[in-house]
Amino acid sequence: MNLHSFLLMRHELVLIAIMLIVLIAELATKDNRKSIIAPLALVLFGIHTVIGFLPMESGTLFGGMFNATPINNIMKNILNIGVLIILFQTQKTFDSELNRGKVSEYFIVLFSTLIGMFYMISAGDFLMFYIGLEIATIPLAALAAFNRHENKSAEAGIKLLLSSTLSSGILLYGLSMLYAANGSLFFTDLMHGTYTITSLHTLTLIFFFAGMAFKISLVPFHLWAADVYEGAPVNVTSYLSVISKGSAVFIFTVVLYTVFKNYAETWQPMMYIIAIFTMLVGNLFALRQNNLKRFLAFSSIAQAGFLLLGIIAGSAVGMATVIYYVLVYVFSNLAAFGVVSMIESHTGKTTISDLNGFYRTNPKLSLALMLALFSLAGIPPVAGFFGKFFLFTAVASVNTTPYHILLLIALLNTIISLYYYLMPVKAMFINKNESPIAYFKSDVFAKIGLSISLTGMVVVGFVSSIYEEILKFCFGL
Amino acid sequence: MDILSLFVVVPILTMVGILFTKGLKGTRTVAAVGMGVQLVMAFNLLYQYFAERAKDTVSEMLFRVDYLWFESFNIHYSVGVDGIAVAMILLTSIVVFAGIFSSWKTEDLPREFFIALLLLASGVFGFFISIDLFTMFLFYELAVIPMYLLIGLWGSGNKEYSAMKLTLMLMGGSALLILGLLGLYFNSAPDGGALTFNILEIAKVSIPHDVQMFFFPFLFVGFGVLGALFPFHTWSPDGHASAPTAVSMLHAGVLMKLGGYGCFRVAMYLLPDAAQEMGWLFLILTTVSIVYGAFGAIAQKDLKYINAYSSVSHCGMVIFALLMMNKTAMDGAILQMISHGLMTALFFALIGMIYGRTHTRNIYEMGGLMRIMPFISVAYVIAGLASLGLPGLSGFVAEMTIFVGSFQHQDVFHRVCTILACSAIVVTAVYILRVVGILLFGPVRNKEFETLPDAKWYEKVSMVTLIIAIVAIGVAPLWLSDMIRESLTPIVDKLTAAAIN
Amino acid sequence: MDFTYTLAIILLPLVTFLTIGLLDKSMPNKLAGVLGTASIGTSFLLACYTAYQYFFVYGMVDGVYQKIIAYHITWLKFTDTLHIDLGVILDPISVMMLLVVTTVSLMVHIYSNGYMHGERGFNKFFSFLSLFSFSMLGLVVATNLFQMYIFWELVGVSSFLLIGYYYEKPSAVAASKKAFITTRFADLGFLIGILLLSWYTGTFDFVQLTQTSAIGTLESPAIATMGGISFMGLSVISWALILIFMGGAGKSAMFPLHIWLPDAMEGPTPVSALIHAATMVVAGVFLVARLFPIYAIAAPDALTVVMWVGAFSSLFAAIIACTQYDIKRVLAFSTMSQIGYMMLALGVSKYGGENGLGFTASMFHLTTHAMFKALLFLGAGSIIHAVHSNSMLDMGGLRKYMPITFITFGIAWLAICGFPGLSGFFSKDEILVAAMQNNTPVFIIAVVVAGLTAFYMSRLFFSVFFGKETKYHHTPHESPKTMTIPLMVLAFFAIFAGYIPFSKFVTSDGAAFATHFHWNVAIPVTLIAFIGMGIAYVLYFKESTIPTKVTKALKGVYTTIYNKFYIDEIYLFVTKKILFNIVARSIAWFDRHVIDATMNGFATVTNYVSNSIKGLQSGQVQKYGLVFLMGALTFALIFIYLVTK
Amino acid sequence: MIEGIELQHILIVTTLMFFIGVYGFLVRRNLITILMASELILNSVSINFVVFNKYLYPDALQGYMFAIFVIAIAAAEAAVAIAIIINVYRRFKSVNVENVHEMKY
Repeated sequence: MNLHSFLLMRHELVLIAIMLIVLIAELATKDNRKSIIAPLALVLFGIHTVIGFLPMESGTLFGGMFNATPINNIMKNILNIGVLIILFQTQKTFDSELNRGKVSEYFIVLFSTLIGMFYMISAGDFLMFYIGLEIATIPLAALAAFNRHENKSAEAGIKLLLSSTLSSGILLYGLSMLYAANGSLFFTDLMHGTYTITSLHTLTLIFFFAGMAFKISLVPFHLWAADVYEGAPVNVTSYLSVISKGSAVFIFTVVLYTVFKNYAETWQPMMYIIAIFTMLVGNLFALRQNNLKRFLAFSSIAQAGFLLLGIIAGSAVGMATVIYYVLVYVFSNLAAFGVVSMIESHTGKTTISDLNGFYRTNPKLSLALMLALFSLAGIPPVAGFFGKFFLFTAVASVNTTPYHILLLIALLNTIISLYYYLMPVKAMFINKNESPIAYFKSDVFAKIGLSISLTGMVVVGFVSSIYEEILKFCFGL
Repeated sequence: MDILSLFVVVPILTMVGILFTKGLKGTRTVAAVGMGVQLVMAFNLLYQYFAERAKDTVSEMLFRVDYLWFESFNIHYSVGVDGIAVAMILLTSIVVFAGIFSSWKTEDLPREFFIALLLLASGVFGFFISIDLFTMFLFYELAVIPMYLLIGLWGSGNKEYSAMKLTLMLMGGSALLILGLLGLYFNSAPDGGALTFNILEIAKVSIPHDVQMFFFPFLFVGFGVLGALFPFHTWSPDGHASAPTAVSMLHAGVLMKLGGYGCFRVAMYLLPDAAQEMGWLFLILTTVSIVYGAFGAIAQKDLKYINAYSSVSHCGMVIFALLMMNKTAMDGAILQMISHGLMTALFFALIGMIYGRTHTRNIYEMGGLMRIMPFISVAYVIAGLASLGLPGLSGFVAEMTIFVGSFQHQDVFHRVCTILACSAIVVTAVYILRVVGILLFGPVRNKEFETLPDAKWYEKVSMVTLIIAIVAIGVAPLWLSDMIRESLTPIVDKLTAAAIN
Repeated sequence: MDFTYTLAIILLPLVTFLTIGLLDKSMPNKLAGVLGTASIGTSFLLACYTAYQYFFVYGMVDGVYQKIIAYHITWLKFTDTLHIDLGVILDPISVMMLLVVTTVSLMVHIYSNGYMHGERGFNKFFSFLSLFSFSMLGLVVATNLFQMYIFWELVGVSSFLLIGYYYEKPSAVAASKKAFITTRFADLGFLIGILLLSWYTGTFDFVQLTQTSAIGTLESPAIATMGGISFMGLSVISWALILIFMGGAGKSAMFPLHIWLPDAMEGPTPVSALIHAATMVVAGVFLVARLFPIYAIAAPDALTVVMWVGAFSSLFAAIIACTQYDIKRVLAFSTMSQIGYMMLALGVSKYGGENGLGFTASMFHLTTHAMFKALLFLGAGSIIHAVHSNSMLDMGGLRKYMPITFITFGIAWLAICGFPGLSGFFSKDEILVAAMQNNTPVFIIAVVVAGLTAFYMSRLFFSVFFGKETKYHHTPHESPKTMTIPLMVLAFFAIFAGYIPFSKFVTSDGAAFATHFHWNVAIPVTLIAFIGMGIAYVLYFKESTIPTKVTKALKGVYTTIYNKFYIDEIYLFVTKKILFNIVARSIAWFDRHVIDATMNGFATVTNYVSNSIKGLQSGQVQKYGLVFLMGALTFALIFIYLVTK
Repeated sequence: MIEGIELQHILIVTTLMFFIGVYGFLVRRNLITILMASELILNSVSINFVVFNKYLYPDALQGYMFAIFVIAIAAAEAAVAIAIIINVYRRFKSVNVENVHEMKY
């Protein structure tokens, strides 16, 4: 292992560097010059994102605890894009008096969670995985509680932290059992080691499953999500619902496809049940919501349920569709959150009924939100349609009756979801309103962020090579 | 750019053009021009098609273009048309053209309205030219979703409810479709080889029997929902009642045809054994919906409801004839699609005009319109006569082809159903004449109506376009019927082959 | 010989219809009238030429009149064998019909120039007249069943349009609706009949269908097989033909499908003369005649049905006619009765040679009847024109006000009563002979009807032109030349049409045969007719109280008859009460409250569930933890249990 | 390897610890106590790791490593938790978990 091989960790290293720069900037600047920090962080992260796309060779570090593969690289890039968009959307929030003091904290904490996720994704054994997981989770609680002056924010923080502690406790308990059974926590050993599957392994699997299900917010481990999403500052919510969830999905898929490959007949039925419940519960709760953030929270729970459809397929195609869908989901959901955050930061309005007649005053934003929701609902011509269709293809590829039934249930769920995704559309376009939200001019950063996600939403769908590229690297896992 | 893709591109270009316009005047002009071009293109396509066939080109689909899109799923952008598709495209462009003119006075958000309308249109065109199931489905959804805004935003009455109901029911249909389509896809190569979405490819292989039996209902019902198959038709009365004129025209005139078209192009063509075995079940449903719809129409007071129910009856006849699975009947079915498309579009256009003047659709509040607005009234009578199958108008050709064709069926049960279906022509006459009698004839009930104006020029354009089409088909049906008939050959052959074993 | 020019006979009216119809308002009334008249006039001349060519020059080939296909195109293909052709067939009956239709139509056109003068929809009226003429002509020259069906529908609709000509008059609208729907219902039978016939024989073509061999059997083998298969006691061919006859019965207002005809009198009188007396209503007779070989040879049962329906209708109508006061309605019922006559004539007839007398007679009567009934209607028209009322009660002693009408009407009256030497006398006589030779009960009915006819026609005639001296608020005057000339022309035909040696031209098998006069039938029947006239003379010639007494005497019977045996009411009950109120209403209800409700039900249930499970999201982080744990443990239990199993 | 103490005995203890922790987490109302309960869970796990390493795979170190990291992370977690709890106290004027339920349904 030489210095050169550190390049395999370039995402993580660059991020650490950025954190340090931000920290120094914090120390170096006077109080009245703090406003440059946010743009600085944005620029630096932009560079980081670009670097991510540079070609790299794959390999492992630390005796296999850390492995860098092309597919991991793709995952990280996807997350980078998401974070970049979020950073664009975040800029505005630091003009306010309350936040001006804590710009650098925000970015440092944010980046540290991202690093955690990166380590989690490219983990080669459960120790690394666990460390990554915790680095990703604990600071998130801090972020959720970022608005110190808000009850809801504090509540969100504590709820997230306590639930995550419990879940990681259970996860760890499972891991300890795994260790007892196999004597090793390296993925490779677990993959290739020859051993009979005992109920101990099953227990491990289930506890591990529960831990991940918590991160991905699958029913019945989802309950924290709605409250936290609602309470946290809107950008943190989008971060939670897209980046954190996405990263969890990635590692979850990888682990299931590698470590627990031989356990398929256990986790597939488990996932079968959970998928159905997640879709149903997510949709049924989303039906009733009026608060936009809470609404999106439940919708993202349902989306997670749809993601399972891809994972359950248990094939390279399945994995590819999952990653592809996450990419689509990043763009769609961030577009939606972008509009929501604009509305909130300009007017403080947060409910669907506030949107009544929104199109008459702010047509562009309404159209953007509509497209985002259509994409989430899986309606052409936006990418969501392709994403959903491919997920369904992945399920159908198993081509046995139970999976056809699962598909049917999923399809019926899309109808329910369509209903509530049309609700905001109805509010914006159809409902009459004497005093709609007045026209406001949104800042240039937010606009850029929104336009990135919108272009993404269209391009990712129609440009087939993106999917093909992802698929190419999914084989051999 | 090939001749077929233009049919999708031109509407999109028109939309783009509309983006640069200001206000109603510019918008509608651009839209009218664009769709005018579309209409010309449609006729050109017809001409080209005949030219090709004259060179006795035997291939099932003409003007084939094929680009690989998603390699790993073997999804192509693959287009091509046979006689049926050409006919449907012609129908669509006529109806859309007429639709543009009958929404000439859309004051509220005109740009958005026309864009949505054109989006719908491009979806429909795309559907008809597609050979690849994936793109076909994509266009299908593209055509359905604008309905929500079109009805919800520009509609009248209980529009939010109707719009939501319509969207959800149609999307429910498409949900069933996805399952069916994927089922087809994953069984498209039972003996190894690459899976495919291409209809022509799938038609070549013989899908295992039990698979067919499993997926046929999903596909057939999925399309049937849009084709107003009893009992999945209930979106139609409310939807039509609340929709603005042009939307009702396009929806009943064109969109509902997607259902019937898909039923035979996808469900029956690709799953012939199942079609043969399960046909009887749906045959009962359609026979019911023919009679049921007709009787339902008698009891209505609202013009649009009357028409919606008559549409249920007529579209029922389409699927009914398709299920007879012989050339003549299916030929009739497609003729019926076209004829119903034209006349129901005319109906809705007229209802829109009448409503725009009298601000009521309750026939009992009107009367004696014949004297007040003769042009509209005469057009209404013509539409009515077409709908009750008067010779010389398109309806007769379609219905007679259906009846004769269906009666050719060897099975007694089918022939009995045919006789039942025939009885609808009487009931149709009853409700049509009832409306005509109450609405147009008799003394003027409401004195305020005395001063109402007759049709404006743009309304006349939309009416005359449709009437000409109706009469043209009614007087000289042979070319159309032959074009469709020869294109039906592969489908019917497959079905008959299935019937034998 | 090329008969293509006959196409012009049919197409001329069509062109006229389109020109007048499209130009409508922008065309001066006079021009429209002239144009319409001119075109039908040309058709008339062409028809005469055709008749001459057919009957005297080319038609006859070794003693048999041929079926000549003058022109035909394939209009629509169903299968390789089944296709709708449009064409012109020339054979005795079609040529005869061409003559009749064009003649009457021409007269009516001329007449209408006067009668409709100054009407608002003058042009519309003429365009509709042309449309009707076109359709009717197309019908009679139809080369196949389906062409016939097409024009069948077209005459139906033009009759609808013309009955509803005064569209602001509710009664007219109702009448037109009734006429169309009733005939439509009949046409359903016609259509199904066609389907049945074509399914077995695989053709619509008349020539193929009615092709007979030398020994007088049908050549089409399929029909024989149809004869074999029997369904509910009748052979399928009989069913098919009965269903087809149903269509005919509808158009020809045979019982029980006659209800529309009386109401149809709401239309302008020329229309009644043309459509509802002379031409369209005999389409049924023509249809049966057209298919006569099949009826006579393959389906005698069906023919019996025709006979009885005809006989009954004629009697039924004749009885009702005796009680009506509306002059046009009396004529309408008499029309129905006379058509019944023709039907029964066909019914009693056999196929071929002398046995085909009934056929010839029926065609003969069709022609003569067309003439004098048209005359009667036009006469009635000119009376109404003068008196501005339809009711006989408002009329009387008109002879001195309008002499021409009086005389011409008188001639027609005598003709229909069967006064010796006039056209009606001969045609009726033939029918009666045919009836007597074949079926005594029918013969008796026919005789009775003859008497009744004489009675009610005389009643009409006397009470209009003689009878009580009525006070008119403005004195009636004779109609203008445009109206009287047609009267005279038709009067001429009404007298002399009877002298045409019909059996030379129009016979069941195309071969001429000789008819000789049957005094033994003619004399008694004439006497009976005179008795009828006599009674009428006594009752109505002078103002007398006897009629009222009579009506008083048999009150119930009278009112029943006066109300046409309440048939209309029965129909009304079935349609309004049962079909509309019960069936249609309940279906509409069912659709809203059952099917639609189910669809909405899904939504309701979803919402309900979503509300009922909201407690899961309690906001208590510890409850979340509990659920979390329970979830994990439940899975653990389930799957570990499964694995160990 | 400690004389007279089998792996099972220790496992019983850790399992008890685990479930006591869970119980505490679920029933105690004071946020701090809940936090302590969760620490109990983590500690039971780390003991597990150590014990398994010691008894089953004496020649490996992975278990010990894991235990150390668990402890470290637990510490970090506690820090953040306390911070948030203080903030909660500021906002809600109590550290009773039952009061912290502004957002529900």
